[in-house]
Amino acid sequence: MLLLTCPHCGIDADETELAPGGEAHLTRHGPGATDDDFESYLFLRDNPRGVHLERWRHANGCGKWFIAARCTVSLEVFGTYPAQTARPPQHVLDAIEAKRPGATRKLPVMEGAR
Amino acid sequence: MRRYSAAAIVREAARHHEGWERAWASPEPKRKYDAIIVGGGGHGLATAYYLGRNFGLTNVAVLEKGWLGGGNTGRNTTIIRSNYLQDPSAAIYEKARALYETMSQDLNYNVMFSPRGVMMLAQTEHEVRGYRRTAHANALQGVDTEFVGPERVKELCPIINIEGPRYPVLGALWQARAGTARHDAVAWGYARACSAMGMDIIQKCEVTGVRSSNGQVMGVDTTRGPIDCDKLGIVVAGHSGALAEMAGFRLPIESVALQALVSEPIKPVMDVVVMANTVHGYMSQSDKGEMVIGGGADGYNNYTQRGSFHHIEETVRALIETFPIISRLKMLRHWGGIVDMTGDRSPIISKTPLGNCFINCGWGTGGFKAIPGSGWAMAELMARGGSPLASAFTLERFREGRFIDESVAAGVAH
Amino acid sequence: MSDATVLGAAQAEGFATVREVPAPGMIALKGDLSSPALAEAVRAVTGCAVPGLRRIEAAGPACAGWMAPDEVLLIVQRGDVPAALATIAERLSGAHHLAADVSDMRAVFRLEGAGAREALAKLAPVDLAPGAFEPGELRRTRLAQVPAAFWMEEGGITLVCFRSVARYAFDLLAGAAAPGGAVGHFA
Amino acid sequence: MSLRLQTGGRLIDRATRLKFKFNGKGLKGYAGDTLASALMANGQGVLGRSFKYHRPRGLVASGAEEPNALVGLGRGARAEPNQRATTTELFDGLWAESQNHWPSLERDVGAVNGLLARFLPAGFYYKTFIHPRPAWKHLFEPVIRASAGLGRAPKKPDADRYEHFHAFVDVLVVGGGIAGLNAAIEAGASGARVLLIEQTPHWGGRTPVDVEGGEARVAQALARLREMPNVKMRTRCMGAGVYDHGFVLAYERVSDHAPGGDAPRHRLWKIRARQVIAATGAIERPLSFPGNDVPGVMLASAVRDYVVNWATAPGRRTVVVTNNDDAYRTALTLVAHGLEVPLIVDARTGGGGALAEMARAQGIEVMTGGAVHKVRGRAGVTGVDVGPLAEGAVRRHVPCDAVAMSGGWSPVVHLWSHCGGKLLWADEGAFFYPDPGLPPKGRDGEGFVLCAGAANGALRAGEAAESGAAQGRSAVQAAGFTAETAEPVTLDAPVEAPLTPVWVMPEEAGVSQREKMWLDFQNDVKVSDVQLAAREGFESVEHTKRYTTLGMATDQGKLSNINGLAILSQALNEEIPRVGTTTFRPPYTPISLASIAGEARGETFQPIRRTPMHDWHEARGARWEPVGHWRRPYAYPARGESVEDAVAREVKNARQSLGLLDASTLGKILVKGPDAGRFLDMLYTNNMSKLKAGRCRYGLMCTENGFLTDDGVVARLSDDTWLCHTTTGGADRIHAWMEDWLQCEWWDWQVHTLNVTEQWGQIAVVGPNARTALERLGGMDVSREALPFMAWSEGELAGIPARVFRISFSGELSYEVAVPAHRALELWERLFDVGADLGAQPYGTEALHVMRAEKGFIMIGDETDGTVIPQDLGLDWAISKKKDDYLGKRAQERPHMTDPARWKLVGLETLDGAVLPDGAYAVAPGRTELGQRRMIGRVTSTYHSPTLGRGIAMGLVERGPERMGEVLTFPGTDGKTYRARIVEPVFYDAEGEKQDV
Repeated sequence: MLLLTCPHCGIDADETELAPGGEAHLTRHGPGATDDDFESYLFLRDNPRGVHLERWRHANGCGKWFIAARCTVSLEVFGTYPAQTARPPQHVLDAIEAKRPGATRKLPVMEGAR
Repeated sequence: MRRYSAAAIVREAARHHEGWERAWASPEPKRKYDAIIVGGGGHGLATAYYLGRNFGLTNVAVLEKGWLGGGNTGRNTTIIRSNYLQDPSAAIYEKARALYETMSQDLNYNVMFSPRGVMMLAQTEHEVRGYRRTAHANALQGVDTEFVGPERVKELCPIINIEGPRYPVLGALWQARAGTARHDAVAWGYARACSAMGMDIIQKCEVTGVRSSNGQVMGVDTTRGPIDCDKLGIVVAGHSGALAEMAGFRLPIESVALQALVSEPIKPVMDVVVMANTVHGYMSQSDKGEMVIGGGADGYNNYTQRGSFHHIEETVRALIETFPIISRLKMLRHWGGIVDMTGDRSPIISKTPLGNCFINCGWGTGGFKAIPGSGWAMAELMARGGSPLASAFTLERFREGRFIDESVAAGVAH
Repeated sequence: MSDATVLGAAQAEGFATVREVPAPGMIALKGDLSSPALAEAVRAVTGCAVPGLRRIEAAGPACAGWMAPDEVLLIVQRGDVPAALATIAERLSGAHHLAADVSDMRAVFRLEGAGAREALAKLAPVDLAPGAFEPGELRRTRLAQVPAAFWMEEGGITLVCFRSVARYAFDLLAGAAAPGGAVGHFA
Repeated sequence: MSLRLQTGGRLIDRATRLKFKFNGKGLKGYAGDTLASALMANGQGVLGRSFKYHRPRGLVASGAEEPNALVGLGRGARAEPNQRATTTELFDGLWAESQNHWPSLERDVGAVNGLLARFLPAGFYYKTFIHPRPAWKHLFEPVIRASAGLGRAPKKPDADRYEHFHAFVDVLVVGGGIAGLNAAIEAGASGARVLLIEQTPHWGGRTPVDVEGGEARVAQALARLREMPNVKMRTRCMGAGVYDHGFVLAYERVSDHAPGGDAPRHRLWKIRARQVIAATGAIERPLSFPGNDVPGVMLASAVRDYVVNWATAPGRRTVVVTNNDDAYRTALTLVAHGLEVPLIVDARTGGGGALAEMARAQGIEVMTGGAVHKVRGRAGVTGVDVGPLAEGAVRRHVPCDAVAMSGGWSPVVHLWSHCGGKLLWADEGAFFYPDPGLPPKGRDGEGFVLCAGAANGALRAGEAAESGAAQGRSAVQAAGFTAETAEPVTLDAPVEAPLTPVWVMPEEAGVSQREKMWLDFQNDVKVSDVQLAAREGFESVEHTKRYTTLGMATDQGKLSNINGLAILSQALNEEIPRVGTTTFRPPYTPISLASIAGEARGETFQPIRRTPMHDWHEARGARWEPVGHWRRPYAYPARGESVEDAVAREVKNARQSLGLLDASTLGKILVKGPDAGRFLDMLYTNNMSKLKAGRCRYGLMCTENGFLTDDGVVARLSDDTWLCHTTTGGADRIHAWMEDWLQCEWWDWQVHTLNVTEQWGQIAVVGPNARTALERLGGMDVSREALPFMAWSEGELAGIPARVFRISFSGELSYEVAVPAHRALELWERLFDVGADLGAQPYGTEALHVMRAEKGFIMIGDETDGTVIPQDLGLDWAISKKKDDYLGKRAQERPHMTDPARWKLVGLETLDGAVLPDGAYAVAPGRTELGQRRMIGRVTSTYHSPTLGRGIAMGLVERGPERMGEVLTFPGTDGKTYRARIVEPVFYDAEGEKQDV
């Protein structure tokens, strides 16, 4: 039962207040996009055993979307931040590196893979 | 392989059962095999079995990083049904169901397939329409199902609360020849049969890398050394992403936790399997007497084999509403497994960008019931390069928008 | 019922008291909470300052509660809503905002008595212990299976939920406060 | 023969006698008894039958670990199977029956399995019952099912109520023994919020029984804790499970001991704790000697519990057999209470320490290096044959009526392990204990569980007390407080000599003896079964567990797991820690399903969403249709009228005079801002930015995957504000979808959205008389000129502020009137007043569906199913060609989406006017490569049209629109074959004259 801090209202929200939204920082590909880009945008997922940047909505709360940096193996949370950003803020990247050296380089958003 | 039978047991009893041999051998890995199957779960072992049985390919190794059947094969709620809506699904699940019917005899191992019947309750007008549609489709797909009325539902499962109060039962999609089987026995039975064909079942052997040269697979690196192979089959469910990464391609897959629970054993109260999808719960009673209950899947990526408790809560409340008499029974144990979910919630049985490397994954919440059909199709794909049963379950379908979406029927894919 | 209750002021007695009370005038105001214009509008309508994070400000019967980083809930007399909306429109003309009368959207309940905190703690995943939850905070969360918001005032807890689930919410609260159910954890 | 002692019993109140019934027999006990102690006091040795062999079973333990004494408790609406007698507090009028036997506990036909035992070894069922095939389902399995299972399920619905409670603490201490009490004292001293829970009704754990003056120390600790307002204490509350991020489930049995009152029966605590201290003690292990399952053979610690706590004993002459010092306490206790101990069999050649000396001083004979070779007796112990442990034959027979055994102790590490805590093996004590280096980790990646006392391997009373205090201080520090101390209590106990692990007794036992050494008493798993599993290659401990069912009984192996593991590792020549344990899964002991559901039952099982007119519908006998959590009237059958007839009547009435529909459930979302038009153009396939203020437009929404997901009428309220109507089921989903895009993709766009669905009650006023009715209400001008088709306006009707939308989903002259929800019922009723002579009648969702089908309007969820794109439905007219992007556009360009062979919407007309079956498929000759019939289309909506007097249907057909007039074949599941012609999907008023008047 996850407990995530909503960066918008500061509440340590019980999982039952939240709605999960899948992998974060996907780049939307619309008309004109190649088949590769479009497939990758809609379907291909990082699904790492390790650090995952994922979207959550404080659905039974302030209603805002945020992003959590979480380990999918230990469920450790390295930080949360508002969804209104193209990249994770530095303090979250630092927190990840502190606990999982080298992990941030593997993040698709940092590779600029998508 | 010494055959199992009542007579054999009587014979061994005289020796206090000290004469039984190993169910399957556990040899050291050879340097090379014609085919390697990564993953010693039901799907992997079935693939190996049908490679041998249907194609005479027996220089095969099954590599398992833990213990046989230790993944979802040994963690599911053992439901076997084929009342799917979409043609490719109906075909492969029906193939599997049919193979389950004769599995005990084929393997000379009692997997306790019990065609006790599976019933999917329709509790809204929408579900009624959905299941009527499925019944029509099944009739044309050669899957024997029928839409039955509330009276028949009550007859088949007297402990159901037909009147509601919340969602009166308006009918059900009934598949009489669906049922359950003993999950561990399926893995053990296949392993024993594979071993008898001379295949190597190798446990505690984790694959750490996939070796290839100019686009063709050459072999794998493992915790027990490198092993060469001509063909590689990846059948590792929730861990497919990691293996695919080693083989150099990505998958439309996310791994999440799915939970289940059992009650304490009680004397028989229900003979059929009941799924109530409006309220999200399904239940059957094992031969041991436990009520076997399936819970929902988490919405977030997870590799812990522990789910979130609120899914247990949602399922249990739904089932108490449907079966009021279970209210005072007790939960004995609950657990989780890691399931691999694809973009359309249907499986992948496909070639991969790497030559002679094949993948079978994405069974999500519905894998156990498919095991023999999945193994049959995967074996054919690996041996022949193509299989009618697998032809729709390609990796390419996502790019082309050619989905196999079962959620469109009122049914969920458990 | 045009008397602004949904359940006709239903009431239940237990180790806490649950009452439905008439819904006051309510206005949802979305916009830039940091803008002076919005602060003026809120002040003009409620007499309150713009509430800080998760706070609710009161000035007599009027209140202003923090709902989200870009939304406040303004509580006024029902009769004052049209005028209030006009005032807001005027003060925020030109500024990107949304203001709407939502007076009929919700049911309002009061939990009173020594057991109020405990009754609510059976239904909401919130730390309701004295000291952890006190007057001045507005908490949006869930009440069992539906969204709800609540705050403390006049020695009780005021709770709002959507009107369509008023009966469900009342039954939940009445059950949670039923005689014999006192927990004694906050005592 | 078990008995009650004349004096003593620290937990019973001899002044308060209680009556209860067991298997129909009226028996007596005392307040403070457990059902187990009361049965023992009444000389009831056999309490049940084992699972597989149906062997007689008696008490083994005194607490939660009891595998045998399971009873059916209570009757009717308060019946509960499989309740442990040892954890059931006796109350007056308690009714219990033993389980798993027929016809009676004493004479059980199932016991024949026991005689056949040698033919039923572990996993025998995998090797037989294979032929003939049908026999498994029809012959073997039914027999197995009938003899398996334990108790009987209740027949009546549950009469009790249940609830949850959310608690947040800095430190949760699980276990009220001396370690837990000290942990709470030290944690409390720092001012942290502490919750201390204990599964039994009593504090102190083993201390009052095992430690000289222990009761006083416990009282001292309790007194200290009661001075701390920040420490909350709760008995009858078990730590059931530890989950991720500090979530803990605790199971409080609020009124099991006093049923029938107004208190809830169980309360499930959902606790968030910064730190958890598991002071859950240890469980004594049985010894594996032949006949160790005979009733009267018990754990040594349990025997002294019964004597000290309840003044009951399993017998007058008790042989004690042990591999450690602790069991000597039992001997001393028995003798001190005037009971006989003819012999202590100590497996250790060196014998014991101080306690052993005390026993000898009492004149008790001690046999060192000894073993029990056989227990005599069937339904009760009559004696034991004893001899050397190592090698050699039986030396002598010792008559006795009870055996107290001790194989050492295993820390209760369940809570530590639930969430991933790892274990270490201690050779000296032969047990697993928590590895402090690998604790379960919380959301900050740091450990959040500590074990204290015996649970941490500190088995001696003195160490346990210290360990508790120390862990209490560690926990508060980890929780961010500065540790203080508040004089935790101390205990001293005699030094004990080390234990010698003994897994098989005697060591040289032959196979026929090993076939009589029970590991799992409930599931009948014996030493020989585990050895068989190993022999057959089930080398993983998980395999062995599953193959033999060891540890899978209701006690989840609390007594059997370590013993079984030891046997397995011996068979594999592996060290125990290398073989490893099975996974510990919650709950610690079984918890009621009802407690998990909590308040979510009956009326509060799920929310029902009600419209402002709900009660009116109810009063008119509406038949309800659930749509999501909403309830909508499906139809309003009059008394004696069938639902079908009611629907036909409602349709005709709406078409001919005046129909009223409660449309309040339709979603209503405000979208406002400088970028609102641009936003809606992305959201809808249509061009909404070009919509004029005052006008309405029917819009379509697709997912990014291209599929149609929702539809509804959009009204432009003003220059920068739109009102988007969604389907009933769509309101919350679509609003969340809008916010998703605004917050996560286009956060720089200036748009606000607000879901105002419930602010409004909405009424569809439909039919030729609709305008007259509205005009009679008085207020705004609803004439064709003032309010043309697809326009909307704002004003008052009957003095109620209203928005009126000139839209039609029925094809008739139609207005949708939205008013503030509190006044919707008022307007609804006024409409029936003024409409009385206009034929005003309500209509439900089914009439709505029929009318829209007659008009060929699609319905989300019928024509769409998540795989259908607007182009399939001939809705290209609603897809703006001017826009270079909208959600779903790119997806709709994929090859499969543009395939001309896609199934497309058409009308279907049966040749004979019959109604096509719902969901029927059209077939073409031939079969697919999968051997299935070729399907070329399907029915999506099908109704009897009261207006046209025949069946009408819509369907999706391969290249449908190109095949107008073609006749298709639909095989029904009713054995009939239906034939229908492909026609245009509009069956009624194709020109749309009626709606535009």
